[in-house]
Amino acid sequence: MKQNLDDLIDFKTGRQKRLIYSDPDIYQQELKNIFARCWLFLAHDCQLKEPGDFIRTFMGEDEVLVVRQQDNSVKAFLNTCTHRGNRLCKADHGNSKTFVCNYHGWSFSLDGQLSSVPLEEAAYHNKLDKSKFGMTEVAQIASYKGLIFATFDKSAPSLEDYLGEMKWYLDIWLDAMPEGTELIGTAMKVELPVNWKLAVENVSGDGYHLGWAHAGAMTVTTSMDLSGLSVGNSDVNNAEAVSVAGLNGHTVLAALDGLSGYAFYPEPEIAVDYLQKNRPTVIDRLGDYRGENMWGSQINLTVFPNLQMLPGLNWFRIYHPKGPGKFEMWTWAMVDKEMPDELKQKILNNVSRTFGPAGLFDNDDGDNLQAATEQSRGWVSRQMDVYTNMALDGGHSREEMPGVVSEGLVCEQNQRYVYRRWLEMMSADNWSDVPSYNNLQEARATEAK
Amino acid sequence: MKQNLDDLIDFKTGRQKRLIYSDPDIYQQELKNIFARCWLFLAHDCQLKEPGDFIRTFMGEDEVLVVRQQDNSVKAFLNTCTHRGNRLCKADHGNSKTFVCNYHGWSFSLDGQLSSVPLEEAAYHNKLDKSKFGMTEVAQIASYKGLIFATFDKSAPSLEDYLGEMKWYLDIWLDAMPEGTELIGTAMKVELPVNWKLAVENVSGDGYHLGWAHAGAMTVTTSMDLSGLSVGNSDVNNAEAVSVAGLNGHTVLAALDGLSGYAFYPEPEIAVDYLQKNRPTVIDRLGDYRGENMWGSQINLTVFPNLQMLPGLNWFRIYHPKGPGKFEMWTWAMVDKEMPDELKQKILNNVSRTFGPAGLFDNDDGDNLQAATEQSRGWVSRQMDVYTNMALDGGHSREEMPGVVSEGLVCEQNQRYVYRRWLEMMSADNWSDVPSYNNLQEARATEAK
Amino acid sequence: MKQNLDDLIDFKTGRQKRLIYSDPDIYQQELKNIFARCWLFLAHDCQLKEPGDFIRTFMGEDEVLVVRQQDNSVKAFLNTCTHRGNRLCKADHGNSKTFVCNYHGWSFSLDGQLSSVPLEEAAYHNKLDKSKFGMTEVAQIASYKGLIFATFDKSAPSLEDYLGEMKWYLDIWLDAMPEGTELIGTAMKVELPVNWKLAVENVSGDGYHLGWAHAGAMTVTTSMDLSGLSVGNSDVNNAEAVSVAGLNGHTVLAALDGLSGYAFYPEPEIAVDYLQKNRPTVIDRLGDYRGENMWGSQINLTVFPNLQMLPGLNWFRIYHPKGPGKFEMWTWAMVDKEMPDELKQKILNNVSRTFGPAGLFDNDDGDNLQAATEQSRGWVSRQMDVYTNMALDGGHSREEMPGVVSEGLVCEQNQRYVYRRWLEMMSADNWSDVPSYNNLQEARATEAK
Amino acid sequence: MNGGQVSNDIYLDLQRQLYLEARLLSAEQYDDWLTLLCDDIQYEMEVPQRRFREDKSQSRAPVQTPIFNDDMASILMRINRFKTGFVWSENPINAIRHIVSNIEVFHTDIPEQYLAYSVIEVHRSRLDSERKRLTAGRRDLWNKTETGYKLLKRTATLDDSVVLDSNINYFF
Amino acid sequence: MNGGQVSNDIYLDLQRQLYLEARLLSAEQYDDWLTLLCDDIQYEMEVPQRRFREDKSQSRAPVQTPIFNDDMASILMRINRFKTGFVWSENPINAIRHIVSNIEVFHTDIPEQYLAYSVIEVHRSRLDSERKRLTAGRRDLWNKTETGYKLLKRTATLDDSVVLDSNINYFF
Amino acid sequence: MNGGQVSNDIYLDLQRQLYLEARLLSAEQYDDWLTLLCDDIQYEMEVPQRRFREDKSQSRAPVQTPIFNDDMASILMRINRFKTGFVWSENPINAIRHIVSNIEVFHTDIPEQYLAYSVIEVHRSRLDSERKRLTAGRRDLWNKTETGYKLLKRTATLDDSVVLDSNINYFF
Ligand code: FES
Ligand code: FES
Ligand code: FES
Ligand SMILES: [Fe+3]
Ligand SMILES: [Fe+3]
Ligand SMILES: [Fe+3]
Repeated sequence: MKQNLDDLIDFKTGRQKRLIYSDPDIYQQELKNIFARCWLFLAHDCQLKEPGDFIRTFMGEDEVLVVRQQDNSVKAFLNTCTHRGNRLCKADHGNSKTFVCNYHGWSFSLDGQLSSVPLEEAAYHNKLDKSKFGMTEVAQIASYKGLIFATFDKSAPSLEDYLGEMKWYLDIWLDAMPEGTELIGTAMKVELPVNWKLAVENVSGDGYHLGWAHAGAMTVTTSMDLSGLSVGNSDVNNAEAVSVAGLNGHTVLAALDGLSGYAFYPEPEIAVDYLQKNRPTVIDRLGDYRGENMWGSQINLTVFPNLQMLPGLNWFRIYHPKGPGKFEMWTWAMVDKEMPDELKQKILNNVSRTFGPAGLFDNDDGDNLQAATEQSRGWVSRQMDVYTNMALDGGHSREEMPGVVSEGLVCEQNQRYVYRRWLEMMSADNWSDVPSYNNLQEARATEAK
Repeated sequence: MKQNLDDLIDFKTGRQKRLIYSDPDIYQQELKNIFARCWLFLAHDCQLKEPGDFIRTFMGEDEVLVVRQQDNSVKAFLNTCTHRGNRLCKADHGNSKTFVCNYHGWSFSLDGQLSSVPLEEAAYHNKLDKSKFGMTEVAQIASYKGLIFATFDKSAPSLEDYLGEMKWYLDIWLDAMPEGTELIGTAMKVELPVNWKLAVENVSGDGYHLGWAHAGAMTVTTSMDLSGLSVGNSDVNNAEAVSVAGLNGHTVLAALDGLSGYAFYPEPEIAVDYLQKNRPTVIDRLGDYRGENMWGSQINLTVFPNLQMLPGLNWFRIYHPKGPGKFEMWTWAMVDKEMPDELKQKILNNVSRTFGPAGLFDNDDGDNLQAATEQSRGWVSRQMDVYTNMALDGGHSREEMPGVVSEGLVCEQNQRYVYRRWLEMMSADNWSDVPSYNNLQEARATEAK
Repeated sequence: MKQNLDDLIDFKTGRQKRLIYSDPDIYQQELKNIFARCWLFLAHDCQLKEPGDFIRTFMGEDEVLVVRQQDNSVKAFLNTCTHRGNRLCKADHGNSKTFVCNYHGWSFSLDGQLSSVPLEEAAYHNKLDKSKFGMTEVAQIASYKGLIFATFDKSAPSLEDYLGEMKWYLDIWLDAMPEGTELIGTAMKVELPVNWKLAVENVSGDGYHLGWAHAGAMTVTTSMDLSGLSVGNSDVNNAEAVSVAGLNGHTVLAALDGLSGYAFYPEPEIAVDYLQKNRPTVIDRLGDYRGENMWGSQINLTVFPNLQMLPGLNWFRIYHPKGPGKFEMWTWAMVDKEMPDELKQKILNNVSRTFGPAGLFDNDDGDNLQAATEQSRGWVSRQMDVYTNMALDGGHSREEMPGVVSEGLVCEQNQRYVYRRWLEMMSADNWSDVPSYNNLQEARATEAK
Repeated sequence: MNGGQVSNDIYLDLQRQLYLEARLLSAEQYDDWLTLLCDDIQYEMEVPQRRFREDKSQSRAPVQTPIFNDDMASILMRINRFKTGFVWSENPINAIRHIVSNIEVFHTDIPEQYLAYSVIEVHRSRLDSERKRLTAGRRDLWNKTETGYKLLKRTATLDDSVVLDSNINYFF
Repeated sequence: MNGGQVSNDIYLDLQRQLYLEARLLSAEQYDDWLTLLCDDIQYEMEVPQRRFREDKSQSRAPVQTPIFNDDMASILMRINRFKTGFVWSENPINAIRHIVSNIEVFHTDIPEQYLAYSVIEVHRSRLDSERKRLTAGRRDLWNKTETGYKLLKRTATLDDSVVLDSNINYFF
Repeated sequence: MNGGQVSNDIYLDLQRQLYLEARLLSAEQYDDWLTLLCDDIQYEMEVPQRRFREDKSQSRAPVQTPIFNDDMASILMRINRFKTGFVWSENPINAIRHIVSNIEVFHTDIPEQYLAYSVIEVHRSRLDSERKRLTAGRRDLWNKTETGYKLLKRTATLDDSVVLDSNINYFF
């Protein structure tokens, strides 16, 4: 399959062949090579406060239960009984002492062990080796500053290596304030008839659509400048913003004004106060550059393949594929723990109002992404290409930040790198075939000494 | 395909690979190797009283019309016109003199012959050989004590051989009383998003789920003991019940108390009276063992692949597959013809109330079976196994009854034999490759002389 | 695939194998070999009056935008943006100066050129070669007497050659009156769970179903004789009508009475007046035979693969496939421009009342065609055949008209030729492998000299 | 046209009338239904068009295509077709349910003539597991007569630019 | 049986009663719902049959199969099952909505007993993106008592010859 | 809070009001709709959660996530967005139908303030054959004023833990 895979993506010219958005075999290989192999986000620490707290979520199409253990560690299991395969837990989240299967009553302890089996003696004659029938655990689980990830692949690199230099950017949100972050409220879940990659590419690098697709929403919400992006895409100022890629498929869009994160708040005052009051702290922790220029800016962070977070707009989102033309999108509001409750509530409302199921911005994107998915299906259409060929001349390294950097939010560099990573994963037989781009980081580390 | 088929099922350890519940190619092969080859239930004699009485049903996904002939024999045909393929009959059941196609008016007599063609002379110039365009008949049709079966496979063994030793158990219901059985009322039809095998295995051998999955229903309905099964699966008494398999894929669960069939009737009195009054008759007909111990007991009878009947609870059910993850389930109440009308009505109500669309028991099973189907789809989940490994040490022959017998209703022996038969059918190129297990029967027959 | 294709169709005996109506691979090959290769109807001239007028339609499953140009020519494009593949135009019809994409605001001029790109300088650094990103145009577009067609295949023969001798019949409607035809009102669109070929074969040659399938509608609408077709298919007069095929897959059903087109108008008077008043003109234009015998008659014209028009009943219909078991059917009323408004309105009402979504005739066909589609799916059913074997002895050439001619409207010759053409297209690697049947025409032309 | 709210009595009269009508139509009691219609009834439904909001021009659609454009004669034609017994697609019956809601009633310029708005959903159970549902808005004119309220005009707006059922063998 | 239109007051009483009942059922307030039922309640729904119109014979279906054929005892049995806490399929709740429309009310031969027609749709939100909807017609008898209107008999007609949900863990 | 049944007059006033409101919303007559709202309107819909019945703890969801949590200012913001003419997803119009049923009205502790329950279904016809339907329950507070009934507070409960449409470019 590799060969024809290569012809699907052309990194240099920014070309993609449309059938990657509709072909069922390609989708099956995505489940195998990407979703069953990469580190996928499971839950935020704050969602699992006490032992027994659990979240029901997905890794690819596989349903997973994430559970806080008695020793406060976290484990994740396929949410299915090892007996006849019933779903174990039907609640979206909650707290349990054990997970008891509805079908025959097998009971699993929080650590996944099969703790008790009805009629074990009378029916199993005590011959069932319960130790062999615990819940199926993920291959690896780890967390980074509050975000819990897992992978189905034993041979996957460590989460630290997987995130690589992306950590430098994640810290702008996750590690800016001493107490870190928390999700508030519960997930807003929407099902969209869209190929998952089209949603990911959009947030990963598509500052271009903002001024046009969201012209209506921008008109009624914008309270300050975001790198010159203007209603109707009539203007932009790329000087004060960057697109960053080359980070093992992870990408960043970032304004450098330290303020524009709240550009789409009609009344950003209390958010701005918060930024001013805490900037010194953040500078202490992240240094001048990130503290001054990036903290508080509008930033889009994409962790390959399906996690995206926007400090400033303060939303946090994961995509669960449900087929080549369908996914579920889960969105939360994420805030700094130290934020005053009034600000947290304001942020929650604004996230819902801008990017929730009835969100003024999100409601602009669905039809475009759905249409792009549909226009990849016809026999002629599926042979056609689409392009992310803006600013092909960009992409350099910068002293002040890791990764491959291009100027501005309006620049399709990031999408090209996302699709390059997609091709690398799809073509690789296993992790040893997958290139890593953390060398830059090591290089810098060495210099540092 | 055979090779990878073998790895799907392990009879010895009771293992099945989950993709047998979701894989579309496996499903297509089921349609070919099982549903287009096995004897499938069509109708009960009583549904076709008079010549011209018909039932519209399915064999696999193929739609079939079953018709009482003028000579009182029964024929079955694909329910489709041989001209342009229109559906011939759209009623679920009824009585007709002929079957006239709605498209061009071709008319077929009850025996399937193309009896008249509009404009035969003016348009066909009398050159249409009507004898070549009769309705397409099944390859073989036969009936056993009121139950009419058919197969699409000319080379299939006779129905008698197909049922083999299972007849000894079927007779406990079909031949207990002189006038035999009848279905009352009409089919209760429900569509479930479930793989058909999960429903069949459940009734074939899964006494284990009763006390747990149906704990709520048992609490409000149980009026007497059923082999010690208790709410919450806290206890069971396997001594007085058996699981029987090894019967060409057919299976039996049977209590041996001669009474427990009415355990889930809040007021079983009039049923119990009926049993007492008629037991002598039954003993005459079936002998002491079946008459004393089995007639009146809760019994689950499974005729491979998709027919199940429960004397006592008195329901009768067939499953029509509609895809790897969907089937239609048709349920009737079946009674002895001699039963008093009051008892028949009571049974009809109770069947509906326990196993109908709003049945207290059936409404517990749907979600479990659906979930098990869903948890066989994800890329990781479909590689996983499920197990029926209870009492692997069981399974002997017994003097008093045919087949391979294990103790108790709570014992997964039967499911293992159903899946073994499934594998045998799926692996066979034709009937001559399919093993038969009637030798035990023959052996016993010889002794008898 | 060719080999097993041959076994799907038998032209001599009029046999078709049912899986051509349900098999997904065969359907994909239809999209490739038929819908991406043949000339397909796009629009009627009258729907695109002024520059900027557009229609959104389909070629196979590919969505197409048909646009009247400034120079009054017509162009057709895939209705998708060349940037990220969004749908360009979401209206069914209208008038535009440009087509602006909702996603990022790329703007395309009426001729498909990419005319402007937001932030071309600021974001693309003027390095985007806009000339390379115009809308994707069809390979060929041409029109015949008001009907605009296109093909995705550069190597397809000219539209004139594609229509070949069929033009002689099309002219009976398109060229009968000096000002030609026009569609009135807008398309009546219905989605049907039917394989597209079953609908096409029906109108192409199936006069046989009229008296039976439409017995109810005929009873309440018929005002005069249509070649002896009678309610209940009890009689027909094939003398005064013909079935014509052998025209590159195109077919004709025609009564020869010059009147019966209005047989299903309860009050045909004003239509009949119109015929009488204008017949001399038509005779001038089409000659005695077509003017006297055919103009005004009930005629079914089928242009392979998916366009059908019925002068008299005055409807005009195209089928858009949406899968092996689904299509969208678009129906218009088509009239002579010269008709008086009162007659036009009467025709519009009658088309809607007979063949619209609530049409007395159309509402009889849906279930039959759907059932025939469904009865091609089961594992046994899909191996079965269907037949169009009426009057296999017919089919000769006639002095007065082109093509292969059989007597009467009730005669399945046309369906056999449609399926022969289907097989020719499905088996051909490219147009040079596809036989043409215009030689008869040339022959006749030569004689004429 | 809208001449203000009617009295509660009239409002409830027409609620009951529209529910009665729905029940008659679901039961195919067409002769009873006919008694609720004026002889000069206009019964109309047009094909919806999906056009840009700014597209006010009629030049590309001078004529509206009806799905229904019936008078008493053509309504009778439809009903008589059912009565022939030859409408195979409706035998067996496709269980049908006319679900009416959002009833509003207003005075018109004409005394004893009332404007009634309502929403109707038609749910049909077809063969086996096939189900169909169409949704439409209705704008009626009802005349009060000695023999009760009679429907003078109905303009129904179907919410479907593509109709998702293979026939409309019923009335809205 | 149908003894003509009731007064507006009674008509509106029963409109409110049926909407109240729907809200109680959607909220699973079964104890409150029971207070709306007569002790001798008959609660019935039959399996629909798809048979030819001309097929009047009962000989092939002498007995009708019920989906519900309940009296107070069996209704309590259903409710008590829910109360056991062992009905795993309803935990978490499958958000359910009883949507009532087309209410008509008539007198019967019996004073203070009323015949009420209505249509009910039951919409359920199951796990994740699964949704279910069943549609039925209802024919009720309601008695007016000192403690309000009480349901004496309900005959519901389901529009599905094949039921499209894996359970009916609720009332219509 | 529920202060008992209101008079028939008030009950019918609010029936008509809710049906009128639905028609205005379906027709996108937002300026007219605004005249039915109090200046201090609270318009709320929360994200439904699928949790075990026994899970009463708020500790894992101390904050409820709104789908709508609007006051007059944010409602105007939504309407003004439509008015910009830049909301491409709603041009052409996605024919929408607000279907209201199960209306109940009760007194509250505050004179001339009324509690109204209702069920709403929103049916949308999207491009070609795509259809969407969302179902919700509503709990309203309506004030009677000299200029008619005005909506003070609406709490809508969506029956979907996963929303099955790609946008909610409308009001419930
Ligand atoms: S399937 Fe879970 S206990 Fe049996
Ligand atoms: S298809 Fe049956 S008569 Fe033609
Ligand atoms: S997709 Fe059309 S402008 Fe970007
Ligand atoms: Fe966006
Ligand atoms: Fe069970
Ligand atoms: Fe026809």
